[in-house]
Amino acid sequence: MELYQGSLDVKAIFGRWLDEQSSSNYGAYIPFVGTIRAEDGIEALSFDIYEPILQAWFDEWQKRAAERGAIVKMAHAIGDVPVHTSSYISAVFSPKRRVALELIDLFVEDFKANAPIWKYDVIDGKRIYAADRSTSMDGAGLLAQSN
Amino acid sequence: MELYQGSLDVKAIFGRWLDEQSSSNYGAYIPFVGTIRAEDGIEALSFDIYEPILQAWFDEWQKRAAERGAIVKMAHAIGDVPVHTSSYISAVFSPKRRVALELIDLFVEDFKANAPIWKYDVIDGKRIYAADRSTSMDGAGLLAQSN
Amino acid sequence: MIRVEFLGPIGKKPLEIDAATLREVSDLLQQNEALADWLPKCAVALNDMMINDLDTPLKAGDKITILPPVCGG
Amino acid sequence: MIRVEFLGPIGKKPLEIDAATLREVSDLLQQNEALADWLPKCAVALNDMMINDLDTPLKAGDKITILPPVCGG
Repeated sequence: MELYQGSLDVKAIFGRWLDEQSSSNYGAYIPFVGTIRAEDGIEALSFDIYEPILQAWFDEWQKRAAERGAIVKMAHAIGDVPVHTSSYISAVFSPKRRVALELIDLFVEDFKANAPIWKYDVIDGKRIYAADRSTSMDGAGLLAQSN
Repeated sequence: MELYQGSLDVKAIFGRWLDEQSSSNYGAYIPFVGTIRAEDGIEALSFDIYEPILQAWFDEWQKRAAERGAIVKMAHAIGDVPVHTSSYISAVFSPKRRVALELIDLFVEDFKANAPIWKYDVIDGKRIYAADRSTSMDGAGLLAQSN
Repeated sequence: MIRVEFLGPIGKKPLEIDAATLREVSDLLQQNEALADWLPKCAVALNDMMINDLDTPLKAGDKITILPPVCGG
Repeated sequence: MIRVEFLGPIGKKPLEIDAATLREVSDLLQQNEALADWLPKCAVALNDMMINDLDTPLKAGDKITILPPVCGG
């Protein structure tokens, strides 16, 4: 797992992961590259990350991938990421095509639902929490239960 | 659609596609990189391609992707591709994550089933048709029907 | 004349035949023993368009392509 | 003492509180009006492990983390 201040260097990360696995005999490599879209007048998105729980989430995913003979990779930006640059890359390496295609979908969707990362629109230099696009993590509401 | 004699230059193709779409405002870019696995004593795989029908198949996919606001890309090797090098890259660019994840799966699977490409194991310099791993295309058997 | 081309591993030279429909092509090719194992597995294109109808009419200069099982990637 | 930290957009400084179980933490935080909108949406971690049980016992030095709705990527 790799965290960077600001936009990701997509080609460098893609190429390094490729090189690292060049003799691992994986037949399929599927990266997912997330790029900030220009919309709603934003100049950038900005991210807060809570690394200890993100690392635990990622380690758990590495175990799940290993059970299917695969590995996962992830890189994410911290702080401001201007439009048309990349904030997020994840990837699966697997011996087989089907496993890779299934895992990249599950991995990216679980990332969206449960990775402890908070997103803000940056408009006129102000940072506004993207509440409408955010989702509660599994187990949310525990402390709001009546006793 | 891009066809190359021998192994693909994965980083160059990945990077060029990224650059070409750098201001297209796509939020998701998912390449699938296929690499030749060392197995069963092969030194390489080798490929024959029938380009006119591959081009028609790809053009049809470009239309299907466009209906969902996405685009597809494809590169494939012709001839011998040594183990641990790449024979195949396809990719989807889409504004949205879900469309990209769904299309890359459909696109890669339909490619395996219907792209007019023939695979051979290369062992001791000999080219042996990979009959056991090949699948009949949609509509196969038409000329074997009794009349 | 109709030209029939055999792709990939079939390894057979093109044929020039006379035929008015795809059904006649089928009849002719089924008489060729070297193709007995291939035909049940092969798809067919007419002038580089995949086809599924034996009653497809043919005209002089048409090209029929025989496509054996594929495995790209 | 138990330390309670609020992540991301909640924008609230950490609290140091006395509590023997997570249920007591819940009781205390529910009295805080600034958290009324957040608590129903927030997940909870104890010493950086996600937890789902209000009866989880606590000990001095434990760290509780409050995680609001996420949107990585």
